Amino acid sequence: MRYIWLIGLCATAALAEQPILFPHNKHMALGLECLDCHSTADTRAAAGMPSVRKCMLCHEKLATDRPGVKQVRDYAARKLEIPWIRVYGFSPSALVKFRHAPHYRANIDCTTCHGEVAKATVAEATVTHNMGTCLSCHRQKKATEDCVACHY
Amino acid sequence: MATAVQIRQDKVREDLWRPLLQTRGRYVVALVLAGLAGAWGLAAWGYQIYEGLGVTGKRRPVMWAFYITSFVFWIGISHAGTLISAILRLTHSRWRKPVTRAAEAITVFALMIGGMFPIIHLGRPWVFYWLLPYPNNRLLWPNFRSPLLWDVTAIFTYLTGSVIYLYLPLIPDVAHLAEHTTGWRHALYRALSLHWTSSDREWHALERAMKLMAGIILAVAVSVHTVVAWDFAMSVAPMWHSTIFGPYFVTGAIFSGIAALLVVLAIVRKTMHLEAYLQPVHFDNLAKLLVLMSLLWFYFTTAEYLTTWYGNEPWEMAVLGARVRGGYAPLFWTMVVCNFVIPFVLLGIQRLRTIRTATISAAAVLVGMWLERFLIVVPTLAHPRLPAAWGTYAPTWVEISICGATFAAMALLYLVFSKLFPIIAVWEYEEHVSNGRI
Amino acid sequence: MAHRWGMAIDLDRCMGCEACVAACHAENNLPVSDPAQAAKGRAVHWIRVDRYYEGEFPEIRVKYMPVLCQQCDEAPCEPVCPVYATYHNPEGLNVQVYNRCVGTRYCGNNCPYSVRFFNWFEPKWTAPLELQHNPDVAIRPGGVMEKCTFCVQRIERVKLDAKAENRPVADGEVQPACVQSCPAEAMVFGDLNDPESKVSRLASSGRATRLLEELGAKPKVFYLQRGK
Amino acid sequence: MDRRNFFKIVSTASTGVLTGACGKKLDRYVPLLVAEREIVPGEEVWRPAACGECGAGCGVIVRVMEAERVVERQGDPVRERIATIKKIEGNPLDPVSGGRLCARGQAALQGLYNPDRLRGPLRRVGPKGKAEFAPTSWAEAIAVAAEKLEHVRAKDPSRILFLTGPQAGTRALTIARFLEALGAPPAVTFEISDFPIERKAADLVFGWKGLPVYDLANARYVLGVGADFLGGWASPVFYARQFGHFRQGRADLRGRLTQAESRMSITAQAADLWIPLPPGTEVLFTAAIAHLLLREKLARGPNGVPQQVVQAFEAFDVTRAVRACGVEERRLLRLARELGESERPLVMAGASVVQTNSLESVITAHYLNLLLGNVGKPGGVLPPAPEPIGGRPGFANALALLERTQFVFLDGANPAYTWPASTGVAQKLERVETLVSFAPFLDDSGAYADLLLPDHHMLEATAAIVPAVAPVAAVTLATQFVEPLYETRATEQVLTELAKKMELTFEPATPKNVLASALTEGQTWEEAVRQGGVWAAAGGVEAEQPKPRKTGTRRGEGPTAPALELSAPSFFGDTSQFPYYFHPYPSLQFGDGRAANLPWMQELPDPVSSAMWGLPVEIDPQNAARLGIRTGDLVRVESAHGRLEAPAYVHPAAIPGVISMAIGDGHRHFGRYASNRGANPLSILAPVWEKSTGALALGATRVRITRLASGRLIQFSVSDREQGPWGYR
Repeated sequence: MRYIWLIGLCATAALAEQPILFPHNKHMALGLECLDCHSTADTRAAAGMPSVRKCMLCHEKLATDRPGVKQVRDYAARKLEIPWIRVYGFSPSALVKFRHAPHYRANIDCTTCHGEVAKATVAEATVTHNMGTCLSCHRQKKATEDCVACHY
Repeated sequence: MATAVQIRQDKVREDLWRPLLQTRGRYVVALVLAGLAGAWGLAAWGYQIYEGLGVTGKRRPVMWAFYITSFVFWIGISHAGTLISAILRLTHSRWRKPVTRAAEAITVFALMIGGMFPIIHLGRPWVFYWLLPYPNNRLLWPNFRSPLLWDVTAIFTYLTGSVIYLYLPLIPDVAHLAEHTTGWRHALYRALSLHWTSSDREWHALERAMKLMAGIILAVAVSVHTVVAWDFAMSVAPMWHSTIFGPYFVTGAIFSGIAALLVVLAIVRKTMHLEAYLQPVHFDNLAKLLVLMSLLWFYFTTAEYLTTWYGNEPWEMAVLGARVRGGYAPLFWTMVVCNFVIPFVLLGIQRLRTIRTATISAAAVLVGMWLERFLIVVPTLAHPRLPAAWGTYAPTWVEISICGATFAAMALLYLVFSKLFPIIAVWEYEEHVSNGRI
Repeated sequence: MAHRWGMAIDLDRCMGCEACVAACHAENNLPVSDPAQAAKGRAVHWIRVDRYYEGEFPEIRVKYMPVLCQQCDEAPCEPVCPVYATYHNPEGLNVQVYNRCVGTRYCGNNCPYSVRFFNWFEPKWTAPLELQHNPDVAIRPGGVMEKCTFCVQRIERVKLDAKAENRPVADGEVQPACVQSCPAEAMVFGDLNDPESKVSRLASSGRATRLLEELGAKPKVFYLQRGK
Repeated sequence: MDRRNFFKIVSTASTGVLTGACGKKLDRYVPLLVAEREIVPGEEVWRPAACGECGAGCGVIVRVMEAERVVERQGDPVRERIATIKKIEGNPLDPVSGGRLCARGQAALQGLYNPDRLRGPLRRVGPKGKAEFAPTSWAEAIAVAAEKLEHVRAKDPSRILFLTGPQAGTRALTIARFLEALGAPPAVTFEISDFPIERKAADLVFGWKGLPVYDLANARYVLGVGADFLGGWASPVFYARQFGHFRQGRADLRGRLTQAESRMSITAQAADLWIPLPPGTEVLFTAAIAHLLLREKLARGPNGVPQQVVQAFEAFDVTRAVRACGVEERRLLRLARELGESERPLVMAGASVVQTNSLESVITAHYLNLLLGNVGKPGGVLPPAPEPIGGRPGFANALALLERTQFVFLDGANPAYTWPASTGVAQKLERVETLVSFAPFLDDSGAYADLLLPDHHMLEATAAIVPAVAPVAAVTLATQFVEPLYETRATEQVLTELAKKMELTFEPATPKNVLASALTEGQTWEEAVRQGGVWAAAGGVEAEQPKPRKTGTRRGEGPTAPALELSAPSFFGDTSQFPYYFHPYPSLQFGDGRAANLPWMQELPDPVSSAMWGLPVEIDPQNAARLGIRTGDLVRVESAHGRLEAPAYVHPAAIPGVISMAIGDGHRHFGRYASNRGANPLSILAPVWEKSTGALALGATRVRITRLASGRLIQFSVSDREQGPWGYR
């Protein structure tokens, strides 16, 4: 039995500890932008999680002495991906297909759905995602209310 | 068969209240058995919810089967009551008085049971409330174009109406009972009596309310079964899409309703020793009604099958053939015998018409009407328009258990009801007796 | 103008090889039943190949036609759903919303083409077969109806790509899995609102017929009859 | 190629360029061919690969996406992101598949993710044939194999037998080199899917090495004889694509297809006319058409045909064909006229179901094509393209070889399933001293193995394969791009390690070193990898003119070149005892049985009967009625060599007296989806061979059939004929 009405709760289920306490704020302060790492948010459905190799593009050289970075390098050396725990997103049983690109094109700020991640250290789910929040925004923006736009 | 017996007024109360206050061993045994059977059905349902609907015999294309059959059957039975008592009330038939409460109780219980089936039959029964219109932040509403939603509406309306209709004539009785009982019974009756004081104003209001409800319930009852018929008739499946289905189903419903009433009355009469109250004349009159409905049912069935046969459309003929000559033929001919031959012969011939034959016929009709519903639901679905999708159906133990358990549930509810309330409206009967007529 | 998706199936090209059936399974995460369930009529194929025999041996011919959801404009399945789990979307798709479905199966009864399938159980896959699952398509839970979607996930993806490149969707760019796989190119998919699209031209050709057309369901799958 | 597929390939090839243009992104630094760890969740990458499901060798593209699996590491479950393949489609650049793919090819995925795949090397612990194995290490397994192999080689290297599948490519070449280094005889294929008859006929008549290419797309009238070319014969996707074009691809021109076959095959279904031929009468039918062509003066190219053959055709007595085939002369004449008067006639001949006289039948058909003057012309019979990679295993009847062999390698061959039980294959395999199987699954033959050294699945492998039929010289390339799921090892690597252990000089053939020479000018290896193959430029229809051999010339050890032999087929089994022809045929979904472990294929409704999870015995309505058999009844089919039990399917288009059955089910060992499911029609065949090639004569056994009990045939849908009167079954 799937409790699909608990969609919203699924998003908050990821409060478990991340493998590395990635400080979003520090990276943002260095002038990076969301899209630098989540690089397909503007054109594709998925925003994209950076691979460990992408981390290593910078951390091959930079800040190699920090404990977090050491962890990253350790993963890279062992050819393992960092097992990030998903913070946002719908569980497969929610049967929702969210696509980032149209939202990006509609100039929806990342913070609308993801909160102030830029100021946060470790990402946490601060915004609840459920059909109510989706729909109210869609209605406000006169976006599609066709069920199949998200459910297929 | 009709022999008038004079009954004293105080004897009436004694006779009719006795079953409420005395419990015999047989009653307990019946209660436990019915309870066990009902629990078995619930367990089967629990298993079905846990495992999925696959534990039934349903398949593509026969996606509706036992449950919908039982649904239609029980909704049909529910016409026993209310409709019959309402008709009789509105036509001021005097002989109705010992019959009405028993009939109205059947209605309420049959509706409760029948109303469960659409939920049992859902793929995801835990979200059945999505069929109800309620405001939500997703702005989702049910589809008012769907006959199933009409169904939900109609059944809720009918259930509400029937409960009120059962309750209204109960008020004077429970008020009386409250005076003569103590303990929890007293509290229950007192609460239910709404502080009835038996004033003229109250009597007047009650009479008016009952008359009004009788009128309303008649309209609702007819519409309910028409709506149930439309579940089928509104679709494009062969031999479902028929204009005759509304009246056909209403007829069938009243037919099976009378049969159910007859069976229940016979049982009540026997087990509660109410031979003096439920007299041959009641059975005789109901038997005549049964024959009338049997003829009407036969007429409709003939009209339905004859036009299909004459029209000779291949898709419809596939279904007709399956019913009349194919694999479902044994069921079909059993149905004809049960619904027409038996009642017509046993009850149509005056010499043969007794309480016993009336009960036998009524039982046959119940079987026949269940089969009729099965034969409407399954062969049509088993023979969709494209022959590639044809399939067969056989029920599994889960379906049989659940459907069988509903009969136990009916018995259980009736047993409990007969323990709480007099099965014959005492005040009406007293009125009846005081008028010096039966 | 909004799209109105439709399909043409050329029965003269089709030879019943069932590549479309396999493609549909791969694309749409169709559950594989086991033999016991298959024997009970619970196997799921959103697209199937129907067989009809004409004549008697030796002058016998076998006709076969792929039958999938016909995406009817006047779909009989739509009005009967009590919860709007199946409805017509602005692009003419006959959509099944799994989230909303409560499983009355009324739509399945009312489908003259018998192309709707019910999930009798929670679907299961033996590991690691589930690694093949297409993440773009929902895994339908038990108790809901499902059917051919015209590969709506592919439609959405193409529309997304076209939007990203700021261009209209080209004719033939959207290809449901069955259409894509068909070796004989018997299946053509496209926009019926575009009179120049290949499917529009085929749909208005003399060979085009529709299945059970007399029911008036206005299906959007056109069958091009075999030539002489 | 269509637009969408084009984009797939281009975007695969140029991901870096596109994203590089977007300035701000770091992506531009990510290498082009991303390793699997770089796959973005939710995003797809399309990579070219090769389909190894049958010998057709279609080029495919696969959709790679991220997925998560849980693996055990040091006892702990660890979530692991891996690249997984979601879907297989045809490679639009590939001249064989042209961007399309058949059902079996698409189901290859379920081979990759099959729960019954061998996880690593296994050694036998129980008796042979009992399939009791214990895990072992690769080092140990190779050491054991090397020791045993060395032992046999030292005594007599000719006692080493390598049985392979019919595919040519780097694998075959590697095996050939390995055997050469060992001093062992070359690898042998003896499977039913190699089309030895067709190869031999082309060689004998035209001197062509390989399967002829029929230009169906450009033909106008096609007469198919015995070749179910739409249902799995030779190259199903290639011919199906052409068929679409043949029918409706040309403005105002619709090709007509007449199919003469002993079964209502997929091709016969699609044909405009099916001429049911009793088994083995194809040769008489073809000869009759040739005779009538000559009589009607419709033969265009009699000069290309040896004089003796023309004379034989002229002397042919049509009534003989009329009697044997049961086709009226009037009808034959009409066919001959239609064929002769067509602007571009073509006869497509083959032996989907081999008979003892199948070679003669195909040869006769080739002569018929020569009479029609279509050889080497558009819409006619084209010569096979040269094979860029050598080493195609030779076809031979391996029975005698197996008899005296001590060490057997199995790769792509499953003799315990495909050889009839009457050959004693089980005992022979049991007798073999050492048997090593490279199959990724434990199959029927693997049960007899001493060592199971599972190969990667084709979709995990690096390989180059040569398509069986291609319009141009073609190599389909696959490079490894997902990590193998299990501790499997490429057979090339295993052979290398064996060779190393035995100190042989051996170098495996890799696509790169083999293809270096095949690359055309300006082509780079990287480009070939990205495209998924190397293909010569199209055209060149007239490039190689056929040179029909003169009758009577001898060539090496070969048989006499094809004079016209019009012999009757022979059948094994007494007519009075075994009154029916038995006609096992390769099935659409399982081929010769090697796809039976794919659940999608098991659940794919059989094109004939719509049966799932078990194939039926097909019988005609007349005989069925006589024997009291109804669809679904359990029947027993008995030959002099065995019997099988399966549900019956009363097929309205079955030829009376011919009991057909699709091949594919009835495996002893083949994973949970195929083991002990259904019956194997090959198992009851008589050991009868087409005499010249040694190919198993599939259709040469006679059987009787009896009804055992009522049963159940699992069908997905029923045809309109299967309903009884009043629509009740």
